[in-house]
Amino acid sequence: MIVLEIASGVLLAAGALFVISGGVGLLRFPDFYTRTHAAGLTDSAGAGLILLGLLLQGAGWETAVRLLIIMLFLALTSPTSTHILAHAARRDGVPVWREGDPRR
Amino acid sequence: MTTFVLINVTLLAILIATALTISGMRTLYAATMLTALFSLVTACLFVLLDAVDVAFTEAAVGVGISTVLLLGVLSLTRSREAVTPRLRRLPGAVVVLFTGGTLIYASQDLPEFGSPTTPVQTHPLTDVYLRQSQEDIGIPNTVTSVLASYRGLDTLGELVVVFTAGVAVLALLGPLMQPAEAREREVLDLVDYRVLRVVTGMLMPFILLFALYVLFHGDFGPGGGFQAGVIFASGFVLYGLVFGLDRAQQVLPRRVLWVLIAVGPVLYAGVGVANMLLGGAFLDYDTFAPDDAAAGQHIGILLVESAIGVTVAAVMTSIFFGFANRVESSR
Amino acid sequence: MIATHYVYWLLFALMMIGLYVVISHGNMLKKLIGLSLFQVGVFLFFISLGKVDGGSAPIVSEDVETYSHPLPQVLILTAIVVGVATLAVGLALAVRIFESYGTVEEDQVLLRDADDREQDGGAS
Amino acid sequence: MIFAVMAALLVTMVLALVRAFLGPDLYNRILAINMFGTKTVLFVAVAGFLFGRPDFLDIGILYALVNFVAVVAVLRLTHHDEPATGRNGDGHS
Repeated sequence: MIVLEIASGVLLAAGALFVISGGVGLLRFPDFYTRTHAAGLTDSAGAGLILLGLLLQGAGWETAVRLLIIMLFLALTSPTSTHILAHAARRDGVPVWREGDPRR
Repeated sequence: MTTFVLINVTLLAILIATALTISGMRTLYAATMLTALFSLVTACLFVLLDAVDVAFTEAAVGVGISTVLLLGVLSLTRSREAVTPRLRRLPGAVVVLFTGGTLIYASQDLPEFGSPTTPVQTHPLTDVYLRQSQEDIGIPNTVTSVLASYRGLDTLGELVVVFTAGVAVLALLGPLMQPAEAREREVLDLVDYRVLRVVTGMLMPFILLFALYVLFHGDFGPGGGFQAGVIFASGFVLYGLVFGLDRAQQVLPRRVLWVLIAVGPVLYAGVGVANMLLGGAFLDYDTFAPDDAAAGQHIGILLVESAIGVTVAAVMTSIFFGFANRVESSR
Repeated sequence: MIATHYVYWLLFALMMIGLYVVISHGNMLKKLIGLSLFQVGVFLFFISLGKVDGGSAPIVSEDVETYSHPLPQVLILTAIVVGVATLAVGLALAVRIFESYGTVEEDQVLLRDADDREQDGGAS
Repeated sequence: MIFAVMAALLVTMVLALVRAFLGPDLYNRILAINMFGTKTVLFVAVAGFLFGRPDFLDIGILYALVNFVAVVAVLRLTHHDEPATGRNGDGHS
């Protein structure tokens, strides 16, 4: 059981790290497209790792099934939303940031 | 305990910061989006304050329905707010300062937050709802038993309000009130969004299944008729947004929706009348199974929750169709 | 006082922001947004009255002792759905007002009404 | 450990909030709100474990769903008839 707890702790810590770094990226990156990258990171890696970590906490199969459903749902919807967002932004002519441009 | 206070204060601070930003924003699209964010924070606070059923409803209503309606109306009207003259803002500030001062003065008499000895917690009714309901009604989710059984008449009233609001919106925006110069509909170019269509198509059955699960699992966990109805509606809203309104209306024709809006209150009141015919009081579900009160309650609650679900789903969907039809015909 | 009443005060602040938007802004859609801010303040106030320290959601389970009160939750649950229904009616009215006046600013609507009345008075 | 995750989530929420306030255009705001939505899903899951009753994860599923609906709605209902980029004066008053 101790092994499970350590594994869960490691996963949660990694997830928290990803989540925070994604948040900082969303704030600090210079333009919309680079920020998409940061947001995508928290949504997939951060969320996935945290949910996996919670899964290993061992709280009965009902909870485990729900955690898996949430994971599946997020894995489907959040890349889709990021994709359509970037697509729509590109079509609307949101300019891409190049080295030396001012931050937007 | 400190954990709770820390999270609570952080979320409330986020909430107030969002509200201040919304009040200062003149681009209404941005304000609407922040309203969606505001709803998400509110729902988190509801979870923190143990109101899981309320959090369920708030998330579905605040993000799934209100945002869509507000955005639809914004695309019909002006999306920029005019500057309000400073003189015009003065009475508001005076009223707010006065009311706020009064509220804070009055808050001295409020019970301590979270204390187990407040009048709310020590009232005899608390024990009825939390302990005795287990024998009377026999379902773990006391929110559902209070909603559908102890305060069933009250909920019937709420349902009639929702019904009336649906009829009012249909009267204001419905097909009978289409603007005369309705232009030909423009087919939206959704070709670019193939990923979106595929994913939505995959999700739709699960959304509807989830709504049914919420409806029937409301006795044991967070959920019930109101929540299920709103989830159904947001599923159809998603479908209408992605696949176009025409296709959504083929799946769910307007006339069917109109009938469904009326089905709910009729079924709900019908349950009450049936109870009276069986020799009990209005909405006294015990009469459904005279030997086993809990079984009777179970049948009654299930019927009533389904009635709520049908009407709420139909009202929300037809309100969305009402607004979205305008959006399409005004292009 | 601070330790026990801070939630109420923060929620009052929230309500007052909403009330200010409702009274001071002339745009009807902004008023409706302000109304929903105020509404949320009231909802949270009700719910926080039912909360108990260390309590849990009022879904009875064997290994839980203290529960928060279910009644405020029931009232607010229905109030939220009714709230969105009334918001929809308000929005529908705003759309109709825009269609007949070409604006959703309160001042301009009143101005046009006054103009119309003047013209009627001059004609008769 | 769970407490640390909760703290990280709250910090990230504040960061996303600042981005949603600053904009500068519609897309940045939606992106921030979308990310905020994912954080609320995680918040519900983590709060369940933190306060010892992880049975209410249904709420998390719903949050993930409505978050998606909101993003689709914003894209579908705004970018056809409104200038959505910052160049046309979107942003703070």
